[in-house]
Parts: sequence; structure tokens; C-alpha cells
Amino acid sequence: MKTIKEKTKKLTGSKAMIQALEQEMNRDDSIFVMGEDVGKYGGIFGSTTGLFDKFGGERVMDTPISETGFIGAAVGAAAEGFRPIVELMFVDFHGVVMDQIYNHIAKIHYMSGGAVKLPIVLMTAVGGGYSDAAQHSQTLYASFGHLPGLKVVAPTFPHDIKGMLISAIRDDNPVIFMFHKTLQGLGWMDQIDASLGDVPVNAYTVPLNKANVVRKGKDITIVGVQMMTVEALKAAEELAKKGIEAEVIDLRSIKPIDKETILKSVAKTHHLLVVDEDYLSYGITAEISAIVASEGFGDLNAPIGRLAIQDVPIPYSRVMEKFVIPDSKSIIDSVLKLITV
Amino acid sequence: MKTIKEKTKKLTGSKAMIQALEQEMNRDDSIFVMGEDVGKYGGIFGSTTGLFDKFGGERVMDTPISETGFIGAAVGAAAEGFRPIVELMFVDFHGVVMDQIYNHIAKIHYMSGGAVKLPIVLMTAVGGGYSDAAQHSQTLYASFGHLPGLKVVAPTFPHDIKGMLISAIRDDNPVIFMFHKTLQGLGWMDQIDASLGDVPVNAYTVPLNKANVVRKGKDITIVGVQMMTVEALKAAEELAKKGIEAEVIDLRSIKPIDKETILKSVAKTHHLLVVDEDYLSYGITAEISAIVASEGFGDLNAPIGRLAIQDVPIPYSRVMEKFVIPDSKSIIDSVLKLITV
Amino acid sequence: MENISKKDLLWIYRKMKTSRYFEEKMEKVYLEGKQPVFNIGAGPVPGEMHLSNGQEPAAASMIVHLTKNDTVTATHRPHHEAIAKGVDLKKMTAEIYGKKTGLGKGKGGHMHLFDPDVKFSCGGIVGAGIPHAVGAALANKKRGENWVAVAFIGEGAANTGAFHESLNLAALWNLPFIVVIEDNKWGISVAKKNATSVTSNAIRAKAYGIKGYSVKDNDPIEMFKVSKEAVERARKGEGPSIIEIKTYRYLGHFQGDPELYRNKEEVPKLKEKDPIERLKKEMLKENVATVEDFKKMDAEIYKEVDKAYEFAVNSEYPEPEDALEDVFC
Amino acid sequence: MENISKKDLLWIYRKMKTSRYFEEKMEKVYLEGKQPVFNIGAGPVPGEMHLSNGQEPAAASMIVHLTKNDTVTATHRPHHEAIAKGVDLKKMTAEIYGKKTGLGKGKGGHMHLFDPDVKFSCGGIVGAGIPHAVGAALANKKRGENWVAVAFIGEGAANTGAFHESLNLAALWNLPFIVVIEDNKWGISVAKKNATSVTSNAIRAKAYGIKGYSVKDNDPIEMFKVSKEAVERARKGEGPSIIEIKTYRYLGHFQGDPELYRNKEEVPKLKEKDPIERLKKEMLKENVATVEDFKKMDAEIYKEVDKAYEFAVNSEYPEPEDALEDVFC
Ligand SMILES: Cc1ncc(C[n+]2csc(CCOP(=O)(O)OP(=O)(O)O)c2C)c(N)n1
Ligand SMILES: Cc1ncc(C[n+]2csc(CCOP(=O)(O)OP(=O)(O)O)c2C)c(N)n1
Ligand SMILES: [Mg+2]
Ligand SMILES: [Mg+2]
Repeated sequence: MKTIKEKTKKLTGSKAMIQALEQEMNRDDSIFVMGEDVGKYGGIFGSTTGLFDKFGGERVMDTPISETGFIGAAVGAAAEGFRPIVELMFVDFHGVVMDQIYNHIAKIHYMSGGAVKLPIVLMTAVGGGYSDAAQHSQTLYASFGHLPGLKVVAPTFPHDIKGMLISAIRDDNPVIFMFHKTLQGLGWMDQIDASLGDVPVNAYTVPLNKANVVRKGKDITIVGVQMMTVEALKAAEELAKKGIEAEVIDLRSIKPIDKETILKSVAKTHHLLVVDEDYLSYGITAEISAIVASEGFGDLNAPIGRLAIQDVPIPYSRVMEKFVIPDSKSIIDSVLKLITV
Repeated sequence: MKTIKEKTKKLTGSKAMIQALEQEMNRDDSIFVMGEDVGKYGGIFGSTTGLFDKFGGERVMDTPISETGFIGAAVGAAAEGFRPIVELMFVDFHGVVMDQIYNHIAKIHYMSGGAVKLPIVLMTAVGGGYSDAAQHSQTLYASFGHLPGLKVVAPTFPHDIKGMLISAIRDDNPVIFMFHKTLQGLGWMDQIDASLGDVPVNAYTVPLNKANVVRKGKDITIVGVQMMTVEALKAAEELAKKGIEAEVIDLRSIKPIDKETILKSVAKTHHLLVVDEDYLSYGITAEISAIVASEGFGDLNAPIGRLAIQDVPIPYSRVMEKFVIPDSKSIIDSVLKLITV
Repeated sequence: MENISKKDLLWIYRKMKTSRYFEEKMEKVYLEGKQPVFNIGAGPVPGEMHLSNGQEPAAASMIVHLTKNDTVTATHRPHHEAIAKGVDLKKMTAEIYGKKTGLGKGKGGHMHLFDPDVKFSCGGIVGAGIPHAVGAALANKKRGENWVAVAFIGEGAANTGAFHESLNLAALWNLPFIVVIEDNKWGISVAKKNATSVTSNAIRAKAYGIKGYSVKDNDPIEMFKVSKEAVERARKGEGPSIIEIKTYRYLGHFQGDPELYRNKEEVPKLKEKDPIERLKKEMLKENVATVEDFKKMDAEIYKEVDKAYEFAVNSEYPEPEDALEDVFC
Repeated sequence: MENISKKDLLWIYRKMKTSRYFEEKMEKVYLEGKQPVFNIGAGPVPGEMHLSNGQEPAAASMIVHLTKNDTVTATHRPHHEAIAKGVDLKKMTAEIYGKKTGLGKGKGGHMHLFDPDVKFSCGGIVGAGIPHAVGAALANKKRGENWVAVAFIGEGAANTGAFHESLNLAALWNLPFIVVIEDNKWGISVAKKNATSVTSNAIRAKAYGIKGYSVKDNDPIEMFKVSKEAVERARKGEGPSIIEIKTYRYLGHFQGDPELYRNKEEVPKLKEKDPIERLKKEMLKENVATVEDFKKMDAEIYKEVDKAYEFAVNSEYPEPEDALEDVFC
């Protein structure tokens, strides 16, 4: 990341994405975008708005509802030297195309002994909180993080959204780029401050394998990603009023996980809470707890706290959905339990 | 489980499965089996041998290579009152049908507020070790364990294979029943002792949510499942010679995890190693480490050890495959590192 | 219209009208709490809302041939089928309101309506309901019952792998299965001609050696006839069918859809040929019902629907902790 | 045979014979270390082994029309196509032996052969290679090249969702894409008639508005002609095709298959009509080549294949730790 002062502009997450795509597509003719409603519509969650008009239907291609077909086609096109960017509209739909993603896109480089490169970016919208129920509200971070051969990122803030998307596009490996609906700053969803931020006007990259300490603190480390980072920051403000200084880490990269940043923080705070908008079992809370319990064990002064969706599908009705997705309140409760231990 | 002495017979894993299926199909007409090559062929990994001749093509149905079609059809048949057992030949193929499994089979009971019951068993072969390479050697325990609404079991020994399959069939919830190829005791694969065992002749059940302490010990708890349990037992014998008594837990149930058994053991041994034939990140080693680091933290005297496939696809060539899959030797090494810590 | 009984015509009209009124009301209710600024997650009915106004003939003119024992699977746009299939309207509305009294105790929502009493289900994943109906048809065949299973899908879903696998299975096993393709020309913003390599999905029946039918111009009468034949054939063990009906989507893909992808004139033109009005006119002309009859019927319909909404509005929300129940039985 | 050049005939013969000899040798080598008790994981060539003996015409008579710039994707049964496409035979054999010098440094194995130099790939998931070829065809079209992409699949794969989605895409976008369906009557133990609702997959072309061809009786000459037309049409931008060839599977699905599901007489009957012998006889009759010419050719072929095996046998195994490399570039 540059240290010189750059010209920036306030952008929403969505606009940051679009800017990344536009700048990269201008730079490199071999990039094209495929997906359902990425054309005139501009992406259901605003990932490609305006690009169809700028680049035309050859480079911003609407597809049929054939995820295995078009995401599988990205393999062939990438092997031929293109850099396809494919959109899976909701991550919840991955089950119709997971074979192409994890058995082919993820493994061909390896199975070919490095002979075949597949510079594919799969963009997909994640997250709940607006009553879209069990088949349209998941994050599934770990479903992708578990499988070898994929870099999986989930940036939170517009600055990282742009920078990590550009990194993903330039990477010669397949990258799963997860963007959170609520963080897109779309006019028709909840408006939250975090979805707007300063974004350098020019192209830049943010590494795909680095977590980010977004708030310094000495009493407890809270690791979150996307909306859980946002909630953790909110919680930290409240906790500060109670005299507890939480260090908040925005994970950003689901795979690989930036162990160093987490371990370093825990070495300082001696307490850890991991918060996840994905399911509890075998999720981010599991992996990070395990990393710390095996590699930072001596630094821990208390049990590790885990806060995630309690292994239930996301319910439709607002009261229940709010209950299952962690928020600043449940984070505070968890921290207080850990700290008073 | 019964305590009275029952008539038993030595059976292989495969024969134990077949016996479970046969006894249950005799008991309940609403059970039928669908899958590729489950008919005359008898299942590529011997899960249904002989059943076609006994029950005919109406109850043991060969299907086209249409996993979404026939596994999706299980939903409709189950909703109508049947108890379909479907076979996904290799777990590695789950990507072509994951949507039906995790968005429908797993969630419909919940989304319907309990109104619809789907008593479906999905049997699937897991595991490597015979050079079947990246698309035919996975276990993917955590890929299923992560998602709500599925009971996921992976028994090791013939006794549990039969008893848990019967439990799975009788359960009104969807159950993923993973059987390990090497533990089937097939004539054309590696012959190992663990694939043969005493099996009660009559039908019986083994609970779907209980781990099993298969070796008592006081110095360290080793948790494994299927082939990793087998390797852990081997390692434990060697370790005993060095004066280290390992307690070995056969996990059996991937979801839900039997926390109590694990926590109780760690409370005694104060040391934990988790071994997994699945990928490291977001896998069984992660989840069990997290459970213990959050709920049994005070009992731990040393960092938790994790041994699993190091986030690489399974390579074909024998030397490399042997290197990536944990075995008794790497278990011993890991234990020695933890114990001398 | 000669070959349709008065009873059937009245039934079809009633179901279409009920659906229409139900949805027109939903359109309004959905906006509550979302004005002046539209926020998809706000109001008494949050989340996505896919309405079927204009597409009623597909549902009513097929389902008139079905009984309680026949299975229907539907899509993210399920209300017209749910209503025609006789799903409990109160519980359905309560579900859409996220209430405890809903079909799914508020866990499912508008895309996930399950009423096993009338063998109705739907879901949010395009194409996924097709194999479910195949499985129901398989169950019917296994039991030796002459019940049928009908999967309703959009024309966009005919390009999913699930479609192909399901149709092949149904044909291979000669199941009492029908797929009704509601060709409303659009899969969200993607026009059929930009998604489907053939002009009519009826032709795809050839790929499975089964029968394919095409119904023009959203015609409830033609749909009735074609469906009758397909259902009778299925009941007699003569195998599956594909029925495509060219239908109309009056509203956006979901409520809030800016619809920038389609011509502003498209919908007004379609509305001129509204299938409910057309049927009504025909029925009046043929003396199947009088203006008075319609007035009476409509009043009944409004009352029934209004009551369902009342029930929903007056029902309790679930407790937050209820979220943890019903994962397993 | 009139319309085929001598050169093409010789090429086809050579490729078919090379594949046959390569696989006959593989059949033997595969059993090393697996006797007296067969153990799939033992010996110098462990794991599954799917041989294509009998199916050579599908590969050679199509690929004769292709150049290095054209793409081929194949299946779990890939050797005949790999050899026809000109995959480096030494590296391919070394890969099957799991050696460091293999195409994939021993990481892929027999089902996962990748040779980007000649645009060849294959894989172990049924149906999954079809969209890969569609993607290559899309790339060709984007570049304005007249290169084509051919996906080879078995008749069993024509019932996968991937088939349908891919064919619709290829047709919709009018891509230079061809799918060759090797109909060997079996998908492991499941007979085509128990898996496929139509007798010929060529008819499925109608579902996409494209051309469908069917080649009878494993005929290399007929396959040549049909493929020529399909490739030329693809190059000219006249769109995709489905080519089905009725072919023969001499061996089990994989080596070690007990084959209890098929009649003992099936294979001997097929072998009477061996396509390589048939072609040879024809070529002799038509004076395309003499007995001497064949002898010489065969000797060359044996030598080439023997050398590839030698190379493989003499190559080093990878280091165990090499397993950790090549996950990312
Ligand atoms: C597998 C899958 N892909 C994409 C979507 C997103 N999606 C929801 S509805 C829809 C369009 C469906 O079009 P069509 O089948 O014609 O039905 P219509 O909406 O016109 O009724 C899409 C793409 C989905 N729900 N599931
Ligand atoms: C998606 C998927 N399902 C099942 C399998 C297991 N399998 C491997 S080959 C095969 C049969 C393939 O039949 P066909 O396509 O006719 O090819 P053939 O083996 O006859 O060449 C099956 C079922 C697989 N590899 N992938
Ligand atoms: Mg549509
Ligand atoms: Mg075949």
C-alpha cells in the first residue's frame, strides 16, 4: 500500500467495486465479466453498474441461469489466456456449481503440476440481515475456506474492496471475492456508515492475505469480518466506556488466514473473541480458535470466545433473524463474559 | 446399546452396511435405495452388494449420472412418506448436487417450521490412500459438518457401521452417512484389520451423536475419525512402548460433535491432538480445538496439536499422497512434540 | 370454451382473481415501512417479494385438474400456484408476515411456503423444485396411485442442469410428472432470447422422448385444454410432459426492481390483454356467469383475502429463541 | 473412403494403433504388483485405470481435423484422445506412473492429464469437461480465431446437468464447439437404456437448435466425414454440433471391474468388428497402404510407445514434500 498521500474520493462499496473493475478492464483487454444480470441491470447488488454501457456486451456478458455452464466456461477461457470474472449472484447458490469451483477451478493448477494457470475471479454476494431467509442470507465463508486451491477474501470497507478486487484480478490464481450486500451501500438496503469510505482514485492493490487491525486495544482481541467487523467496532466503542479496550481485527482474508496479525494481537491482549456471520461449527470461529490454541496457547489468559450463527438455517422473520446473527450487543455480552472470567 | 450378550459374526465394513440395509428394508417397505451402480453392480464400494437380487429393481434403483436429479428426487419421495436412501458414489462428487443437499434436504424441515420431514440417508464413500488423486480421494467431513440441518456420521468399525446406518435409516432427519473405502474390507483394496469386526447378527442401533473412547489413556487425548482413528490406535501402541498412554477417541459423529466425551477426556489427559484425513483449515482439527479452547481451556496443559492434510489437493503419486495424509508415524511425531512441550 | 364445464370456469376465475387480489394487496402492504425511502429489509413484509400478477392462467388452468393428492412444486414466485393448490391462505399470509401462525412459523417466508396438507412446496433456488416433483411422481408410481406431480418453473429455469436431469429421469422412469414452464420472457433482466437457444421450450420434450405443448398468449382456456390432456396422460401412465405457456409479467422481477432493462410500453400492452378480464368477458358472453355472479364472487374473494391479511396482521411474532428450534425433529 | 486422403487415413490408423498399443501395454503394466491378489493401490501404476480399447475411432477420426490451436477436453477415459491430440507421450506416461517428469509432476495421474501445449485436458468428474470446452470456444470467438473446441464425453455424461447448460450456452452464443458422445452402451454398469430416455443422443441437438449427427457401428470413416462437416461448420461460425458415435468398450469400466452386469458374449462379438482391423483391411483393399507399410508403421508405433514407457519407468519419483507445491502460482 502506498504511503504517499493520494487523491481519494468517498465511495460506497458498490462504487469501489465498479471502479476497480472499470480501471482493470481499461488496463487489460483480456478481462471480461460473465454472470446473471451483470449487463444492463448492473448486478443485482450493484457490482457492475454502468460497465455494460462502457464496455459492451462482449465484455460484460449476461448469462442464462446456468452457473455450472458459465462458471465452468471460465476455466476454458482462462486456460486460453483470458482473465474471466464471473459473478455468482448469491453465495447461497454455490451448491449448483461447487464442483466446477472446488474440483476444477481450485485444483487444475495443482493437478497440472503448475502447467495451467487459471486467473479467475469469482465475485459473490454474501450476508443476511434483511429477511431474505435461509437460501439467500448466508455468508458461507468457511465452505470456501476449507477447500484447497482457492484464495478467499471478504473485504469490509470500500478502500479494501477496491484494492483487494484489483489484487484478485491481477492474481494468476483463482480468487473468491465475497462482497457483503449491506456493505455495498445500495440505496435500497440499510444505510450504514461503514459502506462509505475514502477510496484512492487511481488503481492500487491491497494484499489478499493480510488482516487489518482496525482498532487498537489492549484488553481483548476481537476478530471479525465484514459486518462482524462493523459490529465489533461498534461494540468496542461501548466497551471503551466500560473501560475495556478491545483490539479489533478485520480478517479480510478467509484463506489464507493472516496468523501473524492475530497471534501478535493475542500476545498483547491475552484474550480472544471471534465473531462470525457464518455458521458456528467448522467456521471462522473454529479455525481462528484452533490457530491460537495451537500456536498462541501460551498467550491466552482465558477461554476463547466464539460467536456465530448457532448452526441453524437463517430464519425469515426479523425477530428470529436478528437473534441468530451476532451484533454489537451480543459481542459486548460475550466480551464481558470472557473478561470477567 | 444392548449389554446382554448377543450373537455376533465377523463382518467387513461393507458386509455390515449391507446387513443393515437388508434388515431395515425387510422391516420397512417404505425404504428404497437409489444411486449409480447400486443395482447389479452392488455399489462401487460394496455398499449394496446382493440387494438388487433380493429386493429387485424397484427398491434398489440404478440411476443415470444425474446426482441433482435423483438426490433431489429423494426430497419429493421423502415428503410423500418414503424413506429414500441415496448413494453419492464418491463424496468428491458432492459439488454437482450440493444445492439439493444443503439448501433443500438440510433446510426444508426448518423452513417449513417442522411441517415437512425428510427421512433421507445419503450414503457416500470417502477417503484416499490408494492413488485415486485429487477428485476421488477426499473425505470432506467439514464441508458437510459446517452446514446446519444435517446429521453427519463417519463410523470406523463394522459394529458402528451397521449400528449407525440403522440409526440413520430410522432417524426422521436427513443423515449423511460417510463410509471409508479402506474400512469396507473390500477384496481389491488394502486389507486392514480394522475393516473386520464382530457385528451382532440382529438389528441394533448406535447413536448418531456419540463419540467413543476406543483406547483408554492418561497422558494425551487423540481424536480421530475413520482411518485416523485406526492410525491413532496404531500410534498409541507405539507410544505406550515409550511410556506415553494415549487416550484415543473415535469421533464417529462429525455433526453434532460429542463435546462431553472429548472434554471429559481432556480434563483427564490435559493434552489434545486432533487428527483428520480432511483438509486442515476449517476442518475437524479446527472445530474440536475450538470446542476445547473455549469450553475446556482450563484443562489444557499444552498447545493443541492439529494434524491434517495441509491445505493441498490430494496428489496422485504415492510418495506424495502418503506424505499429505497423516499416519501413525506423523501422529507419534506430533504427540512427542506436544508432550515434551 | 365449449369443452369446459361451468364449474371449472368459475373455479379458474375464482383462483385467478384471488391470486390477483392477494398480490395487489401484497404490493401495497409490501411498501409499508419502505416509504419514502425504499429499504428492502423494512416494514411488516421484509425481504424479496416476487409477484405473479399476469401469470395466473399457468397456475389456475393447470391446477383445476389436480386434487389434494397431486403434488405441486413452485418457485420464488409461488403465490398464484399456492392459492390455486388450496394452500391455507391465512397461514400462508401469516408466513409472509413472518408470524408464528405462518405455515413455517415465520421461518420460511414468501419464497419458502410448505403446505404438506395439499402437497405444495416452493423454494428460492431456480430449478431446484423440479427434481422434488420428480421424486413425488416416483413415489406415486411406487404406490400404484394415479396421482401426478407438477413442477412449475420460469422459462429461465429451463436452462438449469436440474431441468435436464429431472426431465430425463421422469421420462426414463415414465413418471406421472409434468413441468409447466411459465414463459414470461424474462429471467430477472435477461430476456429469454439472450438466455435460451431455442424459441420454444416445448421442443425440448424431444430430448426426452416425451410430449411437449405450447400455449400461446397467456390463454387460460388453451392452458386448460392442454393441461387436461397432459394430466390425463400422466394419470394413465402415458408419461411426462412439458407445457410451456407464454405468459405476462406485469411487475418487476421483485418489488423494487427498477426495470430499466425493459421497454416502458411492454407492460401496458400486456395489460390490455389481461387474462382475467378476458376470461370474464368470455364467460359473460357465453352466459357462464352474470355480472351479478361476478360481483358476488369478487366480494367473496376480497373477503377471504382480507381475512387472511387480518389474520396475519393480528398474529403474534415468534419469540427470538424460536429460531433455534425445528432444525431437527 | 473415396473422399479421405491417404495422409488422413494413415494418420487415423497411426493414432488408433498407437492408442491401442499404449493401452494394451498399460493393461499389463497396471497388473504389476497387483498379482496374485489385486489391490488397486499397489504396483507402479496405482489408482483407477479406465482404458479405451475399442473406442479409438471417436478420437482419431475427429481429431484428425484439428490443429494444435483447437482445444480438446476429455474424461476419465482420456488416453485415446490425448494420443490423437498429440499430447507428449513420454510425459503422459510418466504422469501415469506418478513421476516427477510427468505432465503434472505426478500430481494429476491418469484421470488428470493437462498438456496446454496442445490444448488438451481431462478430468475425473463426469460432465465437467463440457463447460471447459465451451469456455475455450468462447475464447476463440472473442479472439476472432477460427479455432474450435471439442468436448469428448461418454453417453452417460449426456444426462448430467453440465451437458445441458453447456450445450445451451454454446448454441446461444453460436460458439465453435462440438461435443462428441462416445456411446459405448455403458456408464460403468448402467446400460444406456436404463439411463437415457432417448435412444440417440443426437436428437438432443433439437433442444438447442443445433446440428446432431449419429455415427453407426464405430465406423472410423463415417466418423471422419461427420466430424469434418462439424468442424468446418464450427470454423465458419455456423455453430455447435453434437456427434454421437456408437462405439465399443472392450474392457471393464476400469481395470478390475468384475463386469458381472454384462453378457459374456458382448465383447467377443464387438471384437470381431474391431475398428482398427477393419480400417486396415479397407486400406489394404483400396491400396492406401501395403502389408509392408503397416508393418513398418506398427514397428514405429511400438517403438515410440515403448520409449515412452521406458522414459516413465526410468524417471524419478517426486520428493514427498513436492506435494506442498503448485497449490498456487
Ligand atoms: C440457481 C439460482 N441461480 C440464480 C438465482 C437468482 N434468480 C432468482 S429468480 C431468477 C430469474 C428466474 O427466471 P425465470 O425462471 O424465468 O422465473 P421468473 O422470475 O421469470 O418467474 C434468478 C436468476 C437463483 N435463485 N437460483
Ligand atoms: C459427477 C460424477 N458422477 C459419477 C461419477 C462416477 N463415474 C465415473 S465414470 C462413470 C460412468 C461414465 O459413463 P460414460 O459417461 O458413459 O463414460 P464411459 O465410462 O462409458 O466412458 C461414473 C458414473 C463421476 N466421476 N462423476
Ligand atoms: Mg421468466
Ligand atoms: Mg459409456
